[in-house]
Amino acid sequence: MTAFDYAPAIALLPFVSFLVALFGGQYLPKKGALAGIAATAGSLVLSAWVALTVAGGQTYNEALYTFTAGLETFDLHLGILIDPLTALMLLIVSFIALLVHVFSLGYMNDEGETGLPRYYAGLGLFTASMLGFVYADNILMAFMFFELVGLCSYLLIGFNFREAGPPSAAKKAFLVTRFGDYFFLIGVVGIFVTFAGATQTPGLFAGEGSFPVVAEHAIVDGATEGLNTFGFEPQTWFTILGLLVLGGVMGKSAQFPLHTWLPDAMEGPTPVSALIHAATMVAAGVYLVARMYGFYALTPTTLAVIALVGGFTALFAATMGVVKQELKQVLAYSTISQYGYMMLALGSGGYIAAVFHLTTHAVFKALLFLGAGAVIIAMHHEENMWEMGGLKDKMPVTYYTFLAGSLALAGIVPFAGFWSKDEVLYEALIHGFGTEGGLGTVFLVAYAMGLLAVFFTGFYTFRMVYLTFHGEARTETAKKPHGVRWNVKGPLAVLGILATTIGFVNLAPVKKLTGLEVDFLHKWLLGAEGSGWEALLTGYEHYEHVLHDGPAHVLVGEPLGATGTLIASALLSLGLAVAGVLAARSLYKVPEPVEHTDKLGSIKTLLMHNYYQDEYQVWLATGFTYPLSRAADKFDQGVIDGVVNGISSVSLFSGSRVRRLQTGVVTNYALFITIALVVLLVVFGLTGGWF
Amino acid sequence: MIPTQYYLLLSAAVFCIGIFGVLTRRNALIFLMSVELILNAANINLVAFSFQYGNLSGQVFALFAMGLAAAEVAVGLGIVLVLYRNFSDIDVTEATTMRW
Amino acid sequence: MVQLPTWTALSPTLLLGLTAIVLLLVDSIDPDSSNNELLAGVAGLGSIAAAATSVWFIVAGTGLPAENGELISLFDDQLVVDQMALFFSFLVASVLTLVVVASYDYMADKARQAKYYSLTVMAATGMSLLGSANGLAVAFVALELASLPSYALVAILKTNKGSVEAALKYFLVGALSSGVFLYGISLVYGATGSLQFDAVAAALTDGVPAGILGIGVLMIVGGVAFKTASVPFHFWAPEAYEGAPAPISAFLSSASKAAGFVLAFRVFATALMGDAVLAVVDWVLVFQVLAIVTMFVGNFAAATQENVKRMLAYSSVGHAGYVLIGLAALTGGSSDAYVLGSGMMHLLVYGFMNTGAFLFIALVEYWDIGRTFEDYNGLATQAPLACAAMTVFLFSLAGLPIGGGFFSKFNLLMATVRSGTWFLGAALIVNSALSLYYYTRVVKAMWIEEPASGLEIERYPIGLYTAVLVAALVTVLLLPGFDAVSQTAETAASLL
Amino acid sequence: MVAVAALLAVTLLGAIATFLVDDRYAAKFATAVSTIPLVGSVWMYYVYLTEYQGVGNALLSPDTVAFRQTIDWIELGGYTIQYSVGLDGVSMPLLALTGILTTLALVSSWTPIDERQSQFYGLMLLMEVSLIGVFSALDFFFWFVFWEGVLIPMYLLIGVWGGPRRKYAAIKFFVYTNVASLVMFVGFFTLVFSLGDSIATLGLPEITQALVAGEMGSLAGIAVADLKLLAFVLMFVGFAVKVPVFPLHTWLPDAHVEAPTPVSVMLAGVLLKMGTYALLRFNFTMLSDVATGSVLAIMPVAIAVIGVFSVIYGALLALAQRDLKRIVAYSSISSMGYVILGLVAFTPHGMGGATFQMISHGLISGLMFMAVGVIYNETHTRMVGDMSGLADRMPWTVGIFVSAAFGYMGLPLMSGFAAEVFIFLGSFGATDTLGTLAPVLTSIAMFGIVIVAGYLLWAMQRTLFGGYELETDYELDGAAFHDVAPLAVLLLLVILLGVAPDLSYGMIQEAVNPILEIGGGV
Repeated sequence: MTAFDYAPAIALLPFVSFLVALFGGQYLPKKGALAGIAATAGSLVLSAWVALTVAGGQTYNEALYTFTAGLETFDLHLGILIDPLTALMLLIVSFIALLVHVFSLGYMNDEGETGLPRYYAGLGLFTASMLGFVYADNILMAFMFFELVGLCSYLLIGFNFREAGPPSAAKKAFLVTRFGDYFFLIGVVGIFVTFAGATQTPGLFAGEGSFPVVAEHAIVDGATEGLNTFGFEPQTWFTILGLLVLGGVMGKSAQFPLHTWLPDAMEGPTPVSALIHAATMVAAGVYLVARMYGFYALTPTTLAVIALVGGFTALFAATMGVVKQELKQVLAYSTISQYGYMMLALGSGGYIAAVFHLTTHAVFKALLFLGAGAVIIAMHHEENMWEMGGLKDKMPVTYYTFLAGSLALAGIVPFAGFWSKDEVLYEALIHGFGTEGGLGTVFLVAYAMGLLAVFFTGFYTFRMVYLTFHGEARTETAKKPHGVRWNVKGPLAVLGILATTIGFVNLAPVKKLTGLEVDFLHKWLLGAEGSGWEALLTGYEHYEHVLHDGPAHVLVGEPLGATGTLIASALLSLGLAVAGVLAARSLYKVPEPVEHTDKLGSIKTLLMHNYYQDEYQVWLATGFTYPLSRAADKFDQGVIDGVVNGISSVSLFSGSRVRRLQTGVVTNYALFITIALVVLLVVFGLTGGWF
Repeated sequence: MIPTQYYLLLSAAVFCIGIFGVLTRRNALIFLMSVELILNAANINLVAFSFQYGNLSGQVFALFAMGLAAAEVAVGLGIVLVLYRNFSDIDVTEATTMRW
Repeated sequence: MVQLPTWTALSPTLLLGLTAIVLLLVDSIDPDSSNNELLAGVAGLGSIAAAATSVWFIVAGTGLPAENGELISLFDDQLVVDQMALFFSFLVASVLTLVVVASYDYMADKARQAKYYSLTVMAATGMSLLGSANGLAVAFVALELASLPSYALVAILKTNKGSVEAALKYFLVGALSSGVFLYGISLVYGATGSLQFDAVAAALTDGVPAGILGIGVLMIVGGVAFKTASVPFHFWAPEAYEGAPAPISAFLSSASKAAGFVLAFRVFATALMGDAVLAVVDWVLVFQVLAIVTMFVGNFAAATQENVKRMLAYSSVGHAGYVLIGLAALTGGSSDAYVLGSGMMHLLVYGFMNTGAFLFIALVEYWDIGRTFEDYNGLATQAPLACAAMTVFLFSLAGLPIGGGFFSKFNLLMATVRSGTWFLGAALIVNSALSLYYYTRVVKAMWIEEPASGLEIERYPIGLYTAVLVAALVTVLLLPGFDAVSQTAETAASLL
Repeated sequence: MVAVAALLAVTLLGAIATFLVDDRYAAKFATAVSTIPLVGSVWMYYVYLTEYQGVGNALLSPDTVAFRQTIDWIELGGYTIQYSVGLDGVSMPLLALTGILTTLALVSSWTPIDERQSQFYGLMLLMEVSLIGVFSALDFFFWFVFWEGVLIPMYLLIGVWGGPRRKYAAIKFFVYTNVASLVMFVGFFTLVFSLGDSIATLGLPEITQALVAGEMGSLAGIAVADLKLLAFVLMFVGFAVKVPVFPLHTWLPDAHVEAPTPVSVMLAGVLLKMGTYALLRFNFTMLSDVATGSVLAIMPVAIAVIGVFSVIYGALLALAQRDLKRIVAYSSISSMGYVILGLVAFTPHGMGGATFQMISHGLISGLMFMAVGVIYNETHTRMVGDMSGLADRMPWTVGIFVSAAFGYMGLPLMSGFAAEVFIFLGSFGATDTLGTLAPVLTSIAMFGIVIVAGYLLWAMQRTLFGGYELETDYELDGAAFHDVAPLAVLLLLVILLGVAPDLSYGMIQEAVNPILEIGGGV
């Protein structure tokens, strides 16, 4: 038996915990928490085993359950694809999920929340869905679990359904992401239909018959036989498909303009936020791009779009984070911004950088949210930072771990975020210089936005830290915070350590400078010849080849020489981050900080209103679609139904006229009879020629 | 011998008078009489044609028709009688409780 | 098996006549007899015997051509006993049976019962005889034999204004029509020199005087139209059906209409068929016009009635229009037998479902709860079984496949298609759609509307119930058992 | 095989018996009776799955059809009308659906139906008889008898036990659908007549084969192609009313809103499927050449446009409603639009998906209506805005409601998702029939999944969540077990079919794929 035989259990265990919590939770001691912890711990162990097996050079790509056996057409199936990327993500997801479960003991159980079975059922299903998504071997299965992830986010964000806010936020989260998924679904269907004629397994992610590989053959080698591209050039059509799938990515990963649901989603319990932001829902989008990177790397236009969207979102969200007053809001915008970086990396050919940042971000964002959760417990569920202050001394564990996370987020060396963010920006830069034509320019523009966002990141992160933990306590609650227990501190400590160290898994710059083989993640994801899984064609080496030799022609250009460019890039981003931190320090690390937002003038209003993104989207729903539906309703009732009723009225009216013929006077009857007879006689007499 | 056409004209005239009576008279009895005229117009035809063709079926049938006409009048008079009892009149246009 | 004498072929009609005479005898002995059991029993036995004999003869093939190809004919070919005659004897006798059984309760407390039964059976005798008539003379006599008792029957509730008014109108229009009919006969006689159908047909060659024949034929159409309650000779029908005692309405609208049609079938399909006649007067076209007008007038006028009985009366006019297709689609050629047959089938099915519907009205009149749709509100809460039967009648009348009406209407539609008279089929469909609306109104009133307060039914008369339920049962059974009807009717029609 | 005959006979006898049972026992009695067709149809389903292979399509390969039985019935106008039944992969699941839904609907009637019970339950069973007949009959007349036979019980069920405007709704439903039947009837007989002497019976398989063999002749001077077109359009219109398809849908919301819950369940769950089932059988099998555009090239696109428009239009209308039942009713129009799109795509997944959607929507819409019904039983209102926070008081019902709503939105691993994905997979690449518009139309139709999420989530947010409030004067006393149990059963079935669609989809594909082989070949 190998680890892969147990792979289905990775997702099934949390699913079982979902069932247990849902139906038996109220009878269990911790209302289902223990089942969830056991399940996620089991998943983690299995994931680790799987990862070790993968490290041994084995991979797995099998259809396990035939969803439907197509008769004279293609099958749809559920299967498992395990390559290093999957293994890594499985680890991250089950690890974060485990910590979130543990933390929930403190956040939910200890706080005496009701509806806990529902909560743990939701967490279990959420974890299961995400794990299922992660090792989906084909895009339809990915979509299915992607949707289930959306359902779980709905259930968990709306957990406190008795209040007005959470149900509304849950609805918004589901709707906005569903809007993205709409495009994703078109993409999925399009991919199946496009490739059905060319391969037996049109939806597969990896391997020779998979759609990225077939697409590559079509574009690079011109092997278009059996492809249905609806009359388009293959490249054009693949671009369209890629962009459609990207719709789902932008929804789930909260990329502009579909990011609006995410800040609202803070209505959910904080551990849920941690799970959503670090490992599950939001990560799903970016992970999907990474999963089918072979497909995206083929089409320069999609790469450009991804890069631009990512760079823009990174900057855009960071600016909004600057003015937020609530702890979780700041974190929410930082999440949007950070996923923007990942998109930027993916778009500009920095596949490994993106996965790296995904990994580090998972750790430090989980840490920050759990830290925020600890603060919120302490503050009796008060989330406004202006009501806090001076918590540093009262809750040191939380403070120091939170600080580690913040440093990572801000990108301060040597915390995790520095290494990954630096690599993201570096890759964008060198590919921007190296790639010819518009694509290179796009990369540089995206890079510039990403770079600028570094400053804001540093600023809002430390604004948050200073307002929350430093200075004087500004309220009574802040003076006497509620204590937290081991189940809160434990996860924080674990994550704090990781946030500090996880960056060392991929010290690519160090390798370049010193030649030390310390770019472990790089090697992990390379899939080079002899690595045991090159046949899956999901390794970076293959992607690099596609990027390089495909239509995108992404090349490396180092204007200041290899070392010079590397150092310049690193210094630039670090410098901006530090500048941001210092700016925040000068404004907010004072005993009695005040809001400085008024200095921004009209920009403040703009930022506070999130660039009016919500407004126009709400208008689209309630100001456009709803009135349209009312109009349709009026039309339906008035015109369509009116015609139906009209026909009946006309018939009845003519009926009421016809019956007037019967006057009741028998002489009239005789008259009518005579007239009729005479008319008949005359008419037939004339036509019959009687006279 | 009188040509058959003459009989035909006569019967047509009688028939029309009958119809005219039916249309114009409101008295039930006159209505009945008019109907009798129509029936007798037919009888004239039957007899005349019978004579023309030289077979007797027309004549015999005319006899039958006369008998039936008598029966019809009998029934008709009975109805007129109850009409009078119920409506105190034998004006056929009076009875109009049912219409439309 | 003993070969019965030829005249016994007429037994159904003779049995009816005998029954009428017996009843008349009772009446003369005891004019004011209210011995309901005896009277209804005699009438019922007679009618059942007649119906049973008809069935027996049909099954035994009495009306089929003998080995020499001859049909049974009597009295110098003045009467003929073929399958069609037996078919209509059966129809008339079975309607009569239902009516008599229903009358057992309906007439229970009314005067002149002996006269009522004897007149009814006498009219039925005439109608049955009409089916055997093979000449214009006999046809006219039979017609009058059917009509005259009918007038009296409509007026039998002497003190009821509606009854009297109905009788007056029926009689006056009827008298006028029979005058016109007779005049038409005399003209046809003038044109052909003969009254017997086959002889008339033989005499109708190219040399016939066009005007005389033409006017004659049109006037005969008028006489037939009166008896079948077709527009424009239908004016008596709504009033007569509304005003008459409901069993009589049932009898008139079913049996009398059928008798009118059998007359028309014989006259037109036997005597007046042929290019020579059609060149002079295209009576097929006349019937096409009449059929369409009749359908539309009947159904549209029915749509907005307030009185259920009157609605049924108009619907009866509409159904006359449907059956007229049986004549109007006689375009010559191979489809003719089928066309005629479809008309016959509809008449038979109609005989049961329409009689049933009117007998339900009789039941309601018996309960004395009013005549309008509103009065019917919530009736199903009190009498679900009867209302279920009524629902069957109505939907079958509308042509839903809950009873034989579905197949018979479909046959009419097929007939229009077979003969290429599409427009008739279209009219049939449009009117069927409309008719569904007003039939549904009754169903709605009975089942859906709330009953008026105080609606309570205490008596459930056995005779009326039996009649209604038997009619409903037969209507439903005619759906799976339609084969028997359609085979007989088609055979009968093909013999003409 | 007498299985179908037995099913029909037993159910009919049970219905008649129910009419005679006292009101007090009618509910339980009828439910007990209905378990016979339930068990029977499920058993037949099981037998079908295990014993019948390669059944094919009932109209195209009548010799291999399951549970086939044929007896001559009536000679009519030169045609032999037969008692002729048989089941293939399209009708078998629908039959099982009928059996399952009827029993569940009967159980869900226990609470709301409190007057004239024996009549109610008798009519429900009577309707079941007709539904069994509709899905199993293979002779036109035999089929038509049942087709119409459904309407009468339905009419009375809406009219007697319905809401305030039940009379209007019932008569509208009745007349509207009957007129539609007539139109369809005319269309069908245009075909029959133009086939002339080449058919001896009105068996649907025989007619189909004659049509496929090109036996049609001109009629009344109209060319064969025009006749086919005429017949197709007439039948399409006739069936479209039943489905219903824009613009022939206006009877539906009225009927649904006024009908009592169990009747709505049957109406949405099975009756609408009669329309799509008939479309599949008649328009898309018999006249597959017209459907694929070989007579009039624009035809498939026109139908697809109607279908897609129904999807979006129905969804928009649902968005505009305040009455929960109306919302579900209009969304049925939307869901049925997908079926039309799938059928007209004329691809394996398109047709198969459309058929699967019939089953799936039958279960899900039944579930939704039942859930709304339970809420109504408890609150005596269905108006969004009259209540909020119900989740607080009736958690299990709300839980199932939410699950059902997500099923309606096409949540994966529930049957609606499978059905919709099949349809989309089928129609997206249907370039043979829809040309380059195939992906465009499919994409537009898919937007329905966004709108459906919009209105369902919105309605749920306002009724189920938030603080508990109720505008009516009733106290929630909690739904009884027998109210909620049918919901749970349906939900499980929805999930079962969502996880293992091949339970039905396999036989469906076997039945629809032969149609594709003849399509366009005539």
